[in-house]
Amino acid sequence: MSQLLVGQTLNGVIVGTLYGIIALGVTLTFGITGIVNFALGEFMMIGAYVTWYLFDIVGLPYPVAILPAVAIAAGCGFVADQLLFRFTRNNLINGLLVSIGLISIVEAGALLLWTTTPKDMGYVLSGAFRMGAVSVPRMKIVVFALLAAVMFLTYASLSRTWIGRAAYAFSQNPEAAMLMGVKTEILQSGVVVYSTALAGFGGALYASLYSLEPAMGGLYILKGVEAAILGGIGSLIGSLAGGVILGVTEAIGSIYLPSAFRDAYGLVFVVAILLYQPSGLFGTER
Amino acid sequence: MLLEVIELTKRFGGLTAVSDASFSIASGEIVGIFGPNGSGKTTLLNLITGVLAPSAGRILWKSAEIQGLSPHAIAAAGVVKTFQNPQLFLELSIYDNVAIASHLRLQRQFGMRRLAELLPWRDAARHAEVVQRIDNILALCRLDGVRDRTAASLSYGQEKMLGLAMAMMCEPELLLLDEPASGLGEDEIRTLEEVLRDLRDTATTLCVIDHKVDFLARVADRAIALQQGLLIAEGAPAKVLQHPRVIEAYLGRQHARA
Amino acid sequence: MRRLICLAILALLASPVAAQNIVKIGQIEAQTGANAIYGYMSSQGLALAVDQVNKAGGFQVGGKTYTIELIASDTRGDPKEASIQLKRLLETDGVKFVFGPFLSNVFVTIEPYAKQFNGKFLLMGGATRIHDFLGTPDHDFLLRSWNWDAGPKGFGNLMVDRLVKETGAKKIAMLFQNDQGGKVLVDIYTPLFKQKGIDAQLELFEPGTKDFSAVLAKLAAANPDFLFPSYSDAHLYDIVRQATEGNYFRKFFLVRGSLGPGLKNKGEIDDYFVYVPKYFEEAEKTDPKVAKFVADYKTFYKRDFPYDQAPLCSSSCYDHLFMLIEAMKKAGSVDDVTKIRKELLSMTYDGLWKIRFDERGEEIFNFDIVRMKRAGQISVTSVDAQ
Amino acid sequence: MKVLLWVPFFIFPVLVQSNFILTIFIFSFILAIAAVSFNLIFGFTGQLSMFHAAAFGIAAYITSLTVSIFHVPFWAGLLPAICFTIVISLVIGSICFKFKLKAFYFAVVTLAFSELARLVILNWNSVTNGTLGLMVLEKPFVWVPAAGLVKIDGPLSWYFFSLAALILTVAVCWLVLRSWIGRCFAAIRLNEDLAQTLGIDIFRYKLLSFTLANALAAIAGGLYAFYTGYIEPNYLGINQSLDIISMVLLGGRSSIIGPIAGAFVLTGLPHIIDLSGEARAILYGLVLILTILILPQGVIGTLEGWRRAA
Repeated sequence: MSQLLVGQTLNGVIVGTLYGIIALGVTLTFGITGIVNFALGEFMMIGAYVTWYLFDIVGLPYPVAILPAVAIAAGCGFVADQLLFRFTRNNLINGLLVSIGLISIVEAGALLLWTTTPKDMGYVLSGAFRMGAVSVPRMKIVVFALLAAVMFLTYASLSRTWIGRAAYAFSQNPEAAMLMGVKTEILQSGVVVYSTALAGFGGALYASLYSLEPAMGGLYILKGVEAAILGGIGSLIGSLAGGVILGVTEAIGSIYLPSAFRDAYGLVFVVAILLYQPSGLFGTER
Repeated sequence: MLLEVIELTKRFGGLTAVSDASFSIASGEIVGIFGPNGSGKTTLLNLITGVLAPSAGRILWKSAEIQGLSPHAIAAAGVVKTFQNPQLFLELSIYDNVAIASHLRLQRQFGMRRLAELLPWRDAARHAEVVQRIDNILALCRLDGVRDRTAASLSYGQEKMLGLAMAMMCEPELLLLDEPASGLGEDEIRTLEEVLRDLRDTATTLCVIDHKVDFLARVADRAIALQQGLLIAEGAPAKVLQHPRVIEAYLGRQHARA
Repeated sequence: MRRLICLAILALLASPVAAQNIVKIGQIEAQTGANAIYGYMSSQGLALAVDQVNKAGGFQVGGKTYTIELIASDTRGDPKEASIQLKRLLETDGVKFVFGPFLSNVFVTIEPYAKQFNGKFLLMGGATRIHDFLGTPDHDFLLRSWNWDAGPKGFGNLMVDRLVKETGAKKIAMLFQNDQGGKVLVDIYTPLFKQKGIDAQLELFEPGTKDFSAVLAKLAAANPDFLFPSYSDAHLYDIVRQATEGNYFRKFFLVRGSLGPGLKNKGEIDDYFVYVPKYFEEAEKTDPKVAKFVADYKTFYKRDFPYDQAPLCSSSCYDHLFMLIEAMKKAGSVDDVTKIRKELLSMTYDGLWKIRFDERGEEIFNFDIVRMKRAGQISVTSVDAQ
Repeated sequence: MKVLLWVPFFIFPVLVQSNFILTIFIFSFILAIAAVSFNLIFGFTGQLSMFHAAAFGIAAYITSLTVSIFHVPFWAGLLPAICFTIVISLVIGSICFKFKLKAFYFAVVTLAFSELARLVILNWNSVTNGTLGLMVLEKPFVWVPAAGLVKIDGPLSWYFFSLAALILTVAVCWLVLRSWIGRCFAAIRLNEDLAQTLGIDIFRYKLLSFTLANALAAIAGGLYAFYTGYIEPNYLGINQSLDIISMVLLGGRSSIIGPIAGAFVLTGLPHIIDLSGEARAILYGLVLILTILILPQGVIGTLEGWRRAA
């Protein structure tokens, strides 16, 4: 039983980082543009399908296939930002509803292109590491490493570079930041696009683990948002931590309790945290 | 004593905004609290009206403790404040702003009988005397001209007057005014003084916070001087203004210039 | 509001009056939404068939040539939509033949209304719950276009039988998505396993779940002989991969799934025991009709032929149209539904499938059981259900 | 004046005998009840509640189950449903508002609670038959002055029954919103801090708004279950919530009757103009986005705006 526990905790951590990358996008977008971009899941879906297409149909090697996937996701992100999100800055409810509209459009587009039939990408790397009864699929470890790296880089660049400090300053106090000469429009668009790129990257990795269907984005964004709230919206480390906690909660929860309620375990946790500390685990009082 | 503030202290992290301030306000008087910016005046009001919770000390309203009560409860008890930069219901008309403020009055007057308003054949806007009162207040505050414009369209001075009008509509026993004169033009200040006089005539106790000394000197019966949240002098305005620590702390520069 | 009313009235007037030699075929299937797989595929098969009939210049009945007008509506699996659409089909458009639904929730919602039109139209649906209404009074309009796992004649019984005989399985782990299809399978197979003395443990998961390792590990802890996972490839690919990669299971027992996931992980699989209505990968090589169908599908939809659940619904729905036309010819009428029904029940149609209906209107067709052993050696047993 | 707006609805069924069109209207009426009531908490109090579909669905289940288990008339089933909805709304509302959850956080927590409710109903197989749902074959009876006890069955009776329920709902909302309660809702929507200093108990009035909205949604749920003749866990699903929100936005969140228009458009349009599933989803998305970006006050809201301006 203990080995089962260890194995699934590890697994939960890995799954959690995948939630975390979306959560990171959610947190960044919220911090800078004041809206929760529920359509992030769709950009993840785009990234995933593009990767699948380039890898399975075109036959590019996986690492090569990832880059255009991210680029395309980011491109769509840019278009969406210029056409839609530009007009919903700092209007949480409108932003929420616009992204819901966008979800319905993108998902329908995916249906037209790829149908409901699931696409399961050829295995990039199969098999698993085994230590006793504990076994972790190789690809999952790779995905974990890549995600962790990207999140760390994001964190580092946001805390070190000028743009990062500008973004932080802005999220703390827009007026002051603008006085300091932060170009609001560019900064906001930049962050929206970057978060969609992150989602696209998440999607590209997702495609190497799971089968794809047009609805995947809608199902995934909820987890991302839950994770972001758990960790505390506005906190970069929090989004990773939140994702991991969510992943582990679900894994452990569905071992000791009926897995039919798996999605509930995360939610209960989120509610508990919100009531106990509204700013989330790592969030700053807002 | 209407209101007693006893060793009231408020700390924000390291900084102490109000450090055991003690004073009291008697019914019917106009008390002026003054001090330089950042001397904890606004914090003091927020503590009294329950917007902030004190770190230490007690607040007695009619000798009953009210610290820790929620703002609406304190307002219902009869302590209402205005905002330094006016808070309004921007989308609504001037009239509706004040109408919303009639909430407490109706609550006191009718209590649960307000449910009768829900009856279809009863006209909701039937409280003739309330409507009358609203119009009086608007007239008094020189807002009757713009009765039906939206609050968003007002000038800063008018906004402040509307804020005051709404506070008046609550018919408080103690009205706390946060820098009512700041940003007002000369004649607007004169209007303000008229309004304050009217209020005192309707037996409303006033506590005016301001750094405009001359204004306070004109309206206040009694003055309290704060510095860094510390109460440094109390008494008749003229006396307090002469108080050495006040001069040193607050009027020093002006004297030097004079 | 008035504008809306006008719109509605306009729509009412605009709706076409039954034209002379057009046969209207209605379809109510979920083409989008969470439970759309079956509905989506069957609507594709039907659309393809209709296109072919009309391209061929229609069909002859009683000296007249008829073409087909297909009115396909998307229920999204929402009972509300379906009940509106069926009313429109039957009352406004005067449709006499309705294909679908595959979803039980949709069917039970429209059933009370539909039975008022008993004898005025035919409904050819795949929903499991249709089975309960077949042969009951005022349900002559029902035909169940998909045979069912339960009951002595059902293939469920037969599958479990073979499982026990061929593998001697004693203990089985069931893992289903918590949706209609999953619930149906649970209700059917739990008692079946009990009869056969197989001890079955059950776990459900929310549709949309992608990572199963936790629940798989949990199930594997009691080390059962077989895993009986889901029914839809949307989950099968993930479950089979994770089960084998994590070394939780190497033996699988499936109904309504496809061979795809098994083949993809064949290196890691000892036994993959699956009910496949028709083993298309093979049939395409041996049976010219199937080959033609696959080719036509590819050209019509300009996309590759999906070898998962697609064949099951698209091809059977494709057949049903031609079978219906045949029945019309035999009956010498395109609107006498009682006659046409009698013909349908008495005939055996030999298309992509060998189809016949039993006296209650339950469809019976032959199916294959495919068994893949270690290293992907595949053995196919064709079962003649006729 | 506004009353005249309803007249066409009473003449309409006489003009149109089509069962198909009437069905669209009946569903629109029932969903409009849910939308109008949702607008109390969303449009007028400014709190985005995601619990609305849950209240709708829970009531649908309780009503149907009570009726089918205890063999009591529809009304005896609807009453406990409404009561339970009120209780659960008070509990959830108290939790959310005591902890001062605002905007997004309120939405998320209410969403969490509604998901929990859905999962319970989904997995409580012995009672709810899980995802396969239950058929509801009983019909409500209504006492009508001239005709006595009338069985609500068939399109016409359902048409007037649901229309009556809708008018009742609108009347309740109108009476509440024109009273001091409506002023308190507006105060909370526009400026909570100010509302408090003016002596408005925002906790109490938020709770009132949330509970009242859900209670009215419960009525919609009961009607919906009995008209559709079927209940399933999807009634509590997030998509149901989103549909209701879209109806409100489309019609106008600043108007009482606006959501009715929204309900009609979203229920009727897909059947009036034929579209493939995908095309409809795209259209739905576009409509939603364009309303928010171009008509933030919604169709009716904008019209009313013009009337006021004129």
